[in-house]
Amino acid sequence: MKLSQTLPGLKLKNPVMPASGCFSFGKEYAQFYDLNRLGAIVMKAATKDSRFGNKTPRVAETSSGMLNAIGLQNPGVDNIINEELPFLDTFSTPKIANIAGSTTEEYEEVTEKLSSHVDAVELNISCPNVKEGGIQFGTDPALASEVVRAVKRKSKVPVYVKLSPNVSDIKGMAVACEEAGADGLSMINTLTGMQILKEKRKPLLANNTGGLSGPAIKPIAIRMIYEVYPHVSIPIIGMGGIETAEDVLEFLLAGASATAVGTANFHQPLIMPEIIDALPGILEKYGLSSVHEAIGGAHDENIASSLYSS
Amino acid sequence: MKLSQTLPGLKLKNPVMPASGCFSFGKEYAQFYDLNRLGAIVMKAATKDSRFGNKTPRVAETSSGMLNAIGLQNPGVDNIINEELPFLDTFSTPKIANIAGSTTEEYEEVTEKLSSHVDAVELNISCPNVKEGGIQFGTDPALASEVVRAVKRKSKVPVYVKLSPNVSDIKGMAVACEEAGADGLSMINTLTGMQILKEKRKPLLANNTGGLSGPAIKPIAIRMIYEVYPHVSIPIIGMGGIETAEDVLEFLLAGASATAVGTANFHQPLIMPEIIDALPGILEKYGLSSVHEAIGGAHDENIASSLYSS
Amino acid sequence: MNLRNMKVAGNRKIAADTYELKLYTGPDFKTSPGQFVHVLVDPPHYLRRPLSVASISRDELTLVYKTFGEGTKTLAGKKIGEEINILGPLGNGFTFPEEKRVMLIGGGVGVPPLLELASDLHEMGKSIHAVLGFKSEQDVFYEEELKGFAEVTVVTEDGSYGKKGLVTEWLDDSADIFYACGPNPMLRALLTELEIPGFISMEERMGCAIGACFACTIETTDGGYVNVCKDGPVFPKDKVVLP
Amino acid sequence: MNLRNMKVAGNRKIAADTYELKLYTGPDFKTSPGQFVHVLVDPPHYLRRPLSVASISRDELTLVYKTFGEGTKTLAGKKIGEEINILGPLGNGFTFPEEKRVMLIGGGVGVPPLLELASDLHEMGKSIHAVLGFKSEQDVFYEEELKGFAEVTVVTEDGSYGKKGLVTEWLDDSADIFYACGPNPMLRALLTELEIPGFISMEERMGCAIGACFACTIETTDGGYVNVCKDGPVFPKDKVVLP
Ligand SMILES: Cc1cc2nc3c(=O)[nH]c(=O)nc-3n(C[C@H](O)[C@H](O)[C@H](O)COP(=O)(O)OP(=O)(O)OC[C@H]3O[C@@H](n4cnc5c(N)ncnc54)[C@H](O)[C@@H]3O)c2cc1C
Ligand SMILES: Cc1cc2nc3c(=O)[nH]c(=O)nc-3n(C[C@H](O)[C@H](O)[C@H](O)COP(=O)(O)OP(=O)(O)OC[C@H]3O[C@@H](n4cnc5c(N)ncnc54)[C@H](O)[C@@H]3O)c2cc1C
Ligand SMILES: Cc1cc2nc3c(=O)[nH]c(=O)nc-3n(C[C@H](O)[C@H](O)[C@H](O)COP(=O)(O)O)c2cc1C
Ligand SMILES: Cc1cc2nc3c(=O)[nH]c(=O)nc-3n(C[C@H](O)[C@H](O)[C@H](O)COP(=O)(O)O)c2cc1C
Ligand code: FES
Ligand code: FES
Repeated sequence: MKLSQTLPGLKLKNPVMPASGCFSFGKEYAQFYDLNRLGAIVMKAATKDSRFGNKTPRVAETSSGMLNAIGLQNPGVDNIINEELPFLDTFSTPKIANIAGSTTEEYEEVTEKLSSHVDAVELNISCPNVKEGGIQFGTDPALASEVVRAVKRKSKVPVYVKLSPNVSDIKGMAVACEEAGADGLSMINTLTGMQILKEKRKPLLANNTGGLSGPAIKPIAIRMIYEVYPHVSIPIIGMGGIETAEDVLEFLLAGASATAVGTANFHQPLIMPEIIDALPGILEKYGLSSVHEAIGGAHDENIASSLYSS
Repeated sequence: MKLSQTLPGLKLKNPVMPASGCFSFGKEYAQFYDLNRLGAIVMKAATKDSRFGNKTPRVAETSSGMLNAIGLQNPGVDNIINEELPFLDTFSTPKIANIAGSTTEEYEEVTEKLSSHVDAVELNISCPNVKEGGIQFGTDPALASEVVRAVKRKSKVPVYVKLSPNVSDIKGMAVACEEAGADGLSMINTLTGMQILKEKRKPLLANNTGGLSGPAIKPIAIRMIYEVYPHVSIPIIGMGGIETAEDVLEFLLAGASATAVGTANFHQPLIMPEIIDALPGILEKYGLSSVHEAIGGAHDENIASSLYSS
Repeated sequence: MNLRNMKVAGNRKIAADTYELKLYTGPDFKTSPGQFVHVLVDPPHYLRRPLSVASISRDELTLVYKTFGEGTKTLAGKKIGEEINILGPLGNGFTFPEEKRVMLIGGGVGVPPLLELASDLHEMGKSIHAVLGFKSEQDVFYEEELKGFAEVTVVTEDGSYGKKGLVTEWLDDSADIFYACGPNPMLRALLTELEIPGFISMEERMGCAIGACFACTIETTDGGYVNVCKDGPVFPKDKVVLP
Repeated sequence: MNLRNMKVAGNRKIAADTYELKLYTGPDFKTSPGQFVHVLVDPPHYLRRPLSVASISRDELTLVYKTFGEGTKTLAGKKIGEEINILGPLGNGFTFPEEKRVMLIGGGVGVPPLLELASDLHEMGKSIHAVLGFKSEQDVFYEEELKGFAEVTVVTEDGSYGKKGLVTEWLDDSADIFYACGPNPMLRALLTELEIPGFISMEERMGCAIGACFACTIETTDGGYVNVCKDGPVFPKDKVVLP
């Protein structure tokens, strides 16, 4: 069973990688299994300076999911390069840096420093743009285009853009990012949600709102990937509620070329190697002979065939 | 414990009503309990003509939720008036008609016929506008304004607008509807989702996509109501994943003046009377002396006070 | 109509991925052949599962289910003494025939509802021939149970047990009326094959199972529509358009 | 670090809404006082629950939990013989003292981790005074167990049992060092009250519980940050800023 594949910048042994922010910089899960088993490693978001993030509570539980408002906590791009990457460099697994910022300039600066140390970058455009009064880069196609273009100029490696699902028109966002030069898409980031603490009559999270993730959002992720796939010719890394190898296959059929596992790591720390072990059997069960064959398989034959999905 | 309240057009005994489409026209659940126990009765969407809706399968199950693509099946406005309303008229509970259409003219026509028979109408603007090439009324504030204005002119009773959560800016939609004359808002309709049948390598629902409902979406509903509440002075009927009296309270605290229960009826047919029975105890447990007192309780004291939330 | 918790009295495997679940109904639970119940399964599975009444005796209800997906798998884990929430009985069952010679046709998990029907028809003195189709030998169940009431022909697709082929190849030409329950392709094949009157029991994915959500709506041959849960699941053979 | 299914050996109520859960660890499960485990609960609850090790003996791990929310309520339903998935032991436990006279301060479900600590300190020959605070008489637990190792003062907020008031009103002035575990307001009060050195065990909502998600991050007094799950939950009293 062929699980391997080449995507821009990434030679993937298999289509399973951690979702950014759920795997820090790899050290913790390396106590459970060999990180060489993973398709790729996706790091926690990097910003220019060290960020403490939001006050706690930062997480809440929801039916079949969770809310998080970590607030992009990270040690800053320089510390990541000096303190975190040397550990990851001991593995042969491709590395993807997740990049965040509150201005286009910050995105550029972080990309410039970090991109030469990794195999690809993933642009997290769900951050509020402080200059534009806090509206998210990820909900305005024009702003998104601008930041993608800027980052593409600075990056030494392919750029994947991570789309926010909190939009009326996901296809429009995807197409705008592709036109601006994105080499791939990551879909989806979290949906903005809230939980209220009845005892205190206020939102539970210190940040009030948080991002909803986990199995609860899987149908939304599948729909968005299915919707975007026929309109782009760049590959999609799919995520949102993946827990099993069957889920991975569902994302591939919807149009993802690879997948990421986030929240499920907290539920079951060994989930990624378990999924990777189960995947060949699952592909076989459904009559497929490779990951490649599964990609976009749920679409009608007559859609515009694209580079990464035949 | 005071559960009663008056909202535009509606004298509610309590803040619990069925969500449209999950309760047909009431006859079925009337076998389980007296419909006079409910705060109000919300009917299945009405269109001009009888509609068969989509092919089956029309529903799928998801983690803590479900997808539906019923396709607005209903017997048409005339049959509703002649065949369904007489039964509902035997109850003293206020009636809300849910109105759908694929053109502004259809909305107007249905409203004109139906509004004199009910206590309020709920405009379902999540339908695709066939004239405007299928984009939803509910994702474009200008289109939404237009249909609200048109319906307001025809309606003999207050008009609640049911907002779609599939938008980048829910606050903008809410404000546009209020400015166009809406007397209230219903939030939220379903999130567009999909499930793929791996055996057949195609979407499970005959309609491909469906609306995600159930506990999975509750955090999104709470967030949207909390976000909209300070910016409008019309009441909000809250819904999305409600299963318990504690959930009802969470919606009230977020800013809803009343609530609707949809998917949970399928899980547990007696859920609404159970919630109504439990509500006084739950309000008391959290130190509240009426439903009215709970409304908007999770907001800071200093937000603009509004008519239906003190 | 009825909603109650029922204690598990037994839950055993009777064929490949197929389980027989016995439940104590408590008093006054009455149902007729062809009706079904809507079974609550464990979270995070949210919708109930519709399962036909296989048989009923005093205060014991028997269901037979195949573990296709995750929800029925959690059912298979239920132990004696645990409670399961049951909505039902629901829908309209089979109408008993005037005719004498009755053919029952069951495919896979379409077989269970035929058991109670056979028992009733037997009591009415009908002559019954049950033709049961399964994938393979390991899937066969209820042959013995049905033999108490009917002549039984078992057909397996691979011929590993009984006759080889599809049920449509082994129908009984002498029957006056038929009752069929099974997957849609089987029902479709039967309708083209059989000229005699008959009743079919339909399967559709359900939400409420009481007629309130329109999840299970299908078209009728006269251009109208019916809800399988409330108006069915049993229909006269020419009433509905098979989806 | 370790992930395994453990069989329930006992699960009994020991005070109002408070349960003692005993689990067979299987071989080679070693932990030290102050560490915790991350406990998988039933769906639709998705996150694990962090619970302190209350005591450990050969192959039996004891946890004590209060049923605040729905997740711990499903734990209360676990029967002997059922399995629970346990991640742990996690975090850093208490550092044993040089000092002779040790005060242990526990508030509510902050009491359990003090049991194993008291047992170890007792073995080391320390003189131990445990001050335990509860809401009311019906909430009191582990008084007897701790008496095996320590002088015990029980304080209840309403005075229905033992001393009346808050633990901060009944502290032992003669102690050289303290170990405290309980709600943040209690810890905050202690830190202003007590001049002696001490260790506090912190509670934060957690995702991964291994340091990978930054859910549980708090500020340190030197302007940095730590993860309660990995760098704690026990910290020297002046290391962290209480949220
Ligand atoms: C009136 C009626 C009577 C039935 N009687 C029986 C019976 O006696 N024995 C038996 O084994 N099966 C019977 N079925 C089919 C049975 O309902 C499904 O096999 C079962 O719901 C599948 O659940 P799952 O958890 O295995 O699958 P999942 O894939 O986890 O189910 C997901 C969702 O799809 C629905 N679903 C999936 N397949 C079917 C199906 N074929 N029909 C209806 N809903 C489906 C489920 O109810 C659930 O809502 C009957 C169906 C109907 C409509
Ligand atoms: C290191 C550590 C050790 C602990 N040891 C114990 C113990 O020995 N006994 C005990 O009864 N409690 C202990 N707690 C608190 C315990 O984790 C919570 O009471 C429990 O998680 C609440 O779950 P629930 O299902 O009752 O509540 P829910 O409200 O359903 O929980 C929802 C979510 O919030 C989290 N949560 C809610 N309250 C807390 C809290 N106080 N601390 C951390 N997470 C919380 C839950 O873990 C879950 O993710 C400890 C907490 C930590 C961080
Ligand atoms: C605790 C947590 C932290 C996250 N941090 C980031 C982040 O730093 N950058 C990012 O792009 N996405 C972040 N995400 C989003 C995930 O990468 C992923 O897109 C989302 O959680 C959906 O996948 P899941 O359902 O498998 O978790 C975070 C998610 C969680 C739960
Ligand atoms: C089967 C089904 C049918 C529905 N039909 C309608 C409808 O006709 N009109 C409408 O405005 N909303 C309809 N809805 C949306 C619900 O009214 C409600 O907004 C949504 O399901 C969220 O609430 P819930 O999570 O409690 O179900 C339907 C939902 C379901 C599940
Ligand atoms: S399942 Fe709801 S109408 Fe049949
Ligand atoms: S809980 Fe994930 S870092 Fe502590």
